[in-house]
Amino acid sequence: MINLTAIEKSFGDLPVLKGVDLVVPRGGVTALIGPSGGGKSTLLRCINLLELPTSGTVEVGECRIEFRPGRKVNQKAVRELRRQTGMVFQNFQLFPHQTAVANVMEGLLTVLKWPKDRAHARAIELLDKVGLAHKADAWPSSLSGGQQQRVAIARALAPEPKVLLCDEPTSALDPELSGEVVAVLAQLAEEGTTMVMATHDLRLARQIAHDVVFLEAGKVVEAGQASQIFEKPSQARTVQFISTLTEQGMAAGAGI
Amino acid sequence: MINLTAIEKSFGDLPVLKGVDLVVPRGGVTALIGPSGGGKSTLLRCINLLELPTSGTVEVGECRIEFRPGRKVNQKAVRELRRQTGMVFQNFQLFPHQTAVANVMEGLLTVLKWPKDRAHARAIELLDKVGLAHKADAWPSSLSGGQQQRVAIARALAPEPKVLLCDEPTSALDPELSGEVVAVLAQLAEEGTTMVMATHDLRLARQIAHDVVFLEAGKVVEAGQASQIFEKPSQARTVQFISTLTEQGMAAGAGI
Amino acid sequence: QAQGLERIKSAGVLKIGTEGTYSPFTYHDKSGALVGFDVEIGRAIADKLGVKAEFLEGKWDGLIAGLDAKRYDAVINQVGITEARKAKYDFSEPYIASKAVLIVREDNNEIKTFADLKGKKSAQSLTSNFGKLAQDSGAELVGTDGFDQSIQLLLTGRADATINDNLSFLDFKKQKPDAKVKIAATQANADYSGVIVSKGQPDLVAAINDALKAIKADGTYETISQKYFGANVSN
Amino acid sequence: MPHWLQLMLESLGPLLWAGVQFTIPLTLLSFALGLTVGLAAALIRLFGPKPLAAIVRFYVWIIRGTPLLVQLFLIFYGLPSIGILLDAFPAALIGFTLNVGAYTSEIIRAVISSVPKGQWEAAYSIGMTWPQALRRTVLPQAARTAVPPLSNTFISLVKDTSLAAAITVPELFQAAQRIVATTYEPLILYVEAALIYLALSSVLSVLQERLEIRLNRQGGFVEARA
Amino acid sequence: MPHWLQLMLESLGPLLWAGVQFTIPLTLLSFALGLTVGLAAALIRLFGPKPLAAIVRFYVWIIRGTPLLVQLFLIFYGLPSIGILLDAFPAALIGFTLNVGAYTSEIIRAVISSVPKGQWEAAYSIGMTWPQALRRTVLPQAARTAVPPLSNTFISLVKDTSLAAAITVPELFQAAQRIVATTYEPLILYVEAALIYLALSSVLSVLQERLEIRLNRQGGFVEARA
Ligand SMILES: Nc1ncnc2c1ncn2[C@@H]1O[C@H](COP(=O)(O)OP(=O)(O)OP(=O)(O)O)[C@@H](O)[C@H]1O
Ligand SMILES: Nc1ncnc2c1ncn2[C@@H]1O[C@H](COP(=O)(O)OP(=O)(O)OP(=O)(O)O)[C@@H](O)[C@H]1O
Ligand SMILES: [Mg+2]
Ligand SMILES: [Mg+2]
Repeated sequence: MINLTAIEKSFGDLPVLKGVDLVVPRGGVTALIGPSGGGKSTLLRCINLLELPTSGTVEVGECRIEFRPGRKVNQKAVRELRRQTGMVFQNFQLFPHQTAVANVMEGLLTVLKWPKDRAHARAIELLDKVGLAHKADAWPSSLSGGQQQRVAIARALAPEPKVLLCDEPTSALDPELSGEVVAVLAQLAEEGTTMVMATHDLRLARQIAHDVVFLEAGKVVEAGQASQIFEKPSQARTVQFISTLTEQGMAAGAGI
Repeated sequence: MINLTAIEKSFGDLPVLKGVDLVVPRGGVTALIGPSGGGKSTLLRCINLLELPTSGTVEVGECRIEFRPGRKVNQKAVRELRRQTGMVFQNFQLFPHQTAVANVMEGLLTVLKWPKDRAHARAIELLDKVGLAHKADAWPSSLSGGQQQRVAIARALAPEPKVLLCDEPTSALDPELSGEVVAVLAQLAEEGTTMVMATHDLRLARQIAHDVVFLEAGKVVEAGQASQIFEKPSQARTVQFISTLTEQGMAAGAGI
Repeated sequence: QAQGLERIKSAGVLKIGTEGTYSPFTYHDKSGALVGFDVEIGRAIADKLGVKAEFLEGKWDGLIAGLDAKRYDAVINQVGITEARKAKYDFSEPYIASKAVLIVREDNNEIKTFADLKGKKSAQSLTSNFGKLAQDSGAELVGTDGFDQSIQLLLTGRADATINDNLSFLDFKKQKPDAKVKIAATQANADYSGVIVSKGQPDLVAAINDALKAIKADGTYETISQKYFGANVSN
Repeated sequence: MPHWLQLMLESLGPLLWAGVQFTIPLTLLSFALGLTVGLAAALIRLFGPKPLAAIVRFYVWIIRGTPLLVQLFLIFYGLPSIGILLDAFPAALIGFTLNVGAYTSEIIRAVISSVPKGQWEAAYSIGMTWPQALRRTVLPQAARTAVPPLSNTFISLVKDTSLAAAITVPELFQAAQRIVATTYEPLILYVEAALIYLALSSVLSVLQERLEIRLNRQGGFVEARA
Repeated sequence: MPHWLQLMLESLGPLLWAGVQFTIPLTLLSFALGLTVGLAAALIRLFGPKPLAAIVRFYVWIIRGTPLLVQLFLIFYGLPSIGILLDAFPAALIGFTLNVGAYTSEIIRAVISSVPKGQWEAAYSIGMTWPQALRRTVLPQAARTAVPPLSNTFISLVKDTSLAAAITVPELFQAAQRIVATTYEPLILYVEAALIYLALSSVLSVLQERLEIRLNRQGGFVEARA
């Protein structure tokens, strides 16, 4: 479903992605993990082309776009590709001039041209799923961090994208809610939605990801099945990174 | 050091805090935990009066301010109180028109009137502590989520506040870094900085908090020593909330 | 103020309001100096009063308002003597006579008299009372900011005629001899202009009248008149 | 009845009539057209191809840089020399539209770029095209900041239409001048004209306020970004 | 040498001299003063006590609502009737300052409220006082959006100073009209005046552009908020 080849991305002089390959099969769930500044968000944004790679090939579904320095991109192809993806941003990016429910309806009304009633019904249903039906008419400015994040998730899910990209989808959620949202995402995964998520929450990654990619300094250090990466990582660096979780988890677990 | 009594706060008709008491001794570290929308951020913002309580008393250090509906607040007292506190925001709120190091220097230059050299040296030192010395001259817009959060932490620490308020200080950090930042915070705590943090990261809470307050729907469900809350919570609701962590932690831990 | 004249004498200056953009009556020569028929008359009057003339230049709209605001003592700017103005201000005896002329394009043989204006477009400056004349002749008014614009309208065919005084037209023809416009008719009765001052200063009016008489008597007036018009324009 | 009041009452009719016939239609038409031109110009400068953007910059530079009066003069008295003879009203309309277009394009450009880039991205991420993102997401947010400066331009325009008198459009101020020509009471007539302008702009000020309140209510989005 | 060119060259001296003597000082002084008034007015409307804010609203309403020409007239010809006799230049300066103040206050108000509330909070949280937060955090961010509309006002002002002629200030445009009076060549002289105005505003446009580039470079904070 997703096939990235030799993606390079620089901001000015600063190379941020240094030749990344990524394959996600239809219905696959891939977690991007790695230290801060490693390029997770940038890679994610390269998938739906909010960031244009300096070079490399991006393929999502039927759409395949090749990038080379100095070559123009076909805007129609970009739009085509984007229409198959939904995204949850690290800082939510709700539309501040619309209520929660209007945020969720926006894509249905404007892009898919659904009638208002139907869009509203679906939006309410999604808000209910993330536990926010009671805040449907609230403005984003009056929502707590976790509430904003859940609206953002509902908004991304509304047009039933084939591919869902999530940048830290549970960063503002308490463990309980995080559990619920993870359940929603896991169910989507089961229903066949392809998912890529950048996350620090290794437990989330462990729970719903089939594959894990460990990204550091713009390079893939290790990639493989989730169970394999978590249970027997092959690279020393991965072992070290994963161990922080284990230690902390153990410490907390042990205490309880 | 901090003494909140009977804090009530409503937004319009919506009561968000319904009589909260909170005592944090000098050098104490208190974690606010609880479900999304429970009022953690609001309570935190009531401590440094970014949000004015509808009624109740806020006491920080020597400053004590009483709130009653319709009564005017003494702006000088508010400023006095704020000067003793630093805050890390849930969404960072870096100054976009200043580089990372200038963000950290800002309080030292403008408020404490430090000479530029000295402020710069301290800012670099702090950025180094959070692992960002190499991004000192970057604009906030070019920083990754975790990098922005670390600059925000350095900025809050710069004027050596007696009280540090943190709203999800590790939400954008990977477990490894989170560990490092927690270590920085823990060291501050040992050095006597009083700290209150709203967090979903129960492991963080467990690791450095002395006391834990479990807040739900604007009320304190249970409060006490961290060990007590995590080991033998007395309220059924708390048991349930904590258990999500345990289960997940166990699941992850077990897998590894 | 009854002591208007006294004040002027003690101050030693007669302050005169004028436009400074109305050739050949009040304008600036190539060197930038304020000159013109009205200006020189003003200087001559001041001379006879035994004071210096000081000119303040402003737009027509503000000229008479400046009189009310006591910014100057008199306005000398081709102010026509009319009943309406007399109701609010005092005039000296007339110091110049001019005749309204009807100006049309050279190739226009349709309009020969003022009566032919009926139903035609006449371009009129809003600062003059020729507009009223045009209107009374049945013309449709096209308002402009000045004589030069009225001529432009005439030349571009947006207006059929304009009424102005014969002296201004002569000046215009002197500057632009090639302009394809001509006089179609001249009004029989002359219009008179005088020095206008605020009411309640009979001594000042009398002194100005005396001064006018004196300059006419000693030939000063004749010299000025010949200089600007090549003729005596007092009648 | 004092003289000045009588004069004012007598002149009210002609002044209002001139206002209704010329000032108001000229203002409304040229603002509507000018705003369209301004939006287009702003979009070209922000997103258009370089050569086109350069042309727009040139247009804005010329129009902002020269007096409106001279522009009207050139359109009305100058164009005939190259064979274009416009009537006064269309000439005025063109002049004012070009002016409003140049000034508002700068305002619109500024407020569009004040909308965070992340809002464009959010719009794209749910599948919107560029025009959709502009119309549904960016412009509504930009509008809030744009209203006061745009209403500056609008309210200035109401009064600038008086310059149309210079090219023979008998609008409100010219009507006042005509009466001044026979009554010699510029102060009284001008104050009266000013009061009528004030009434017209008050309507606009009230609209501005309503609009601001409505846009602010939409989530008081100052806080939303906080 | 063609007639028009000769006329232009001959008139250049007087026009430039009038510009240097009156137009430029009047523009610079009244913009500087007006911007100060505008900032104060904006702050009062946003943060001041209600009655004071109401006074400011009244001021903005009156000034924006009535023609500048009439305001100048009232100051110059009207005030003497209550015993205040101002010279032409100070009268013009007061008139223009009040005008710039009213228009810029609306712009400044809009851009200040376009800065996210969270930025105020971040400034407070590190101990800044209100004036510090305003000066160090909010205004620098507001400036970026403010520059184009403010420069609209500035550039308009350059040309509006021609109205000072009505109250006997012999500025640039008046100098042109003087020459028109004897040459009957309004088009040529007005175009020449327009070219000088264009030169003056070009300086401002270039300054605007520099300022915009500098403010944009400061972190291109479009993205920062994204
Ligand atoms: N617009 C930009 N201009 C310049 N550098 C940028 C820009 N965006 C990101 N970077 C840099 O690229 C690197 C990767 O950033 P990215 O946001 O992809 O990291 P990340 O893995 O998502 O980190 P985090 O876990 O902290 O969110 C960082 O060092 C960052 O400073
Ligand atoms: N400005 C506001 N206007 C109206 N309601 C608000 C406002 N700010 C917060 N609220 C409401 O107050 C409640 C508490 O919000 P708060 O941000 O304190 O929650 P929180 O515990 O920090 O949640 P989270 O863990 O999701 O950050 C929420 O229901 C929220 O919708
Ligand atoms: Mg990231
Ligand atoms: Mg919160």
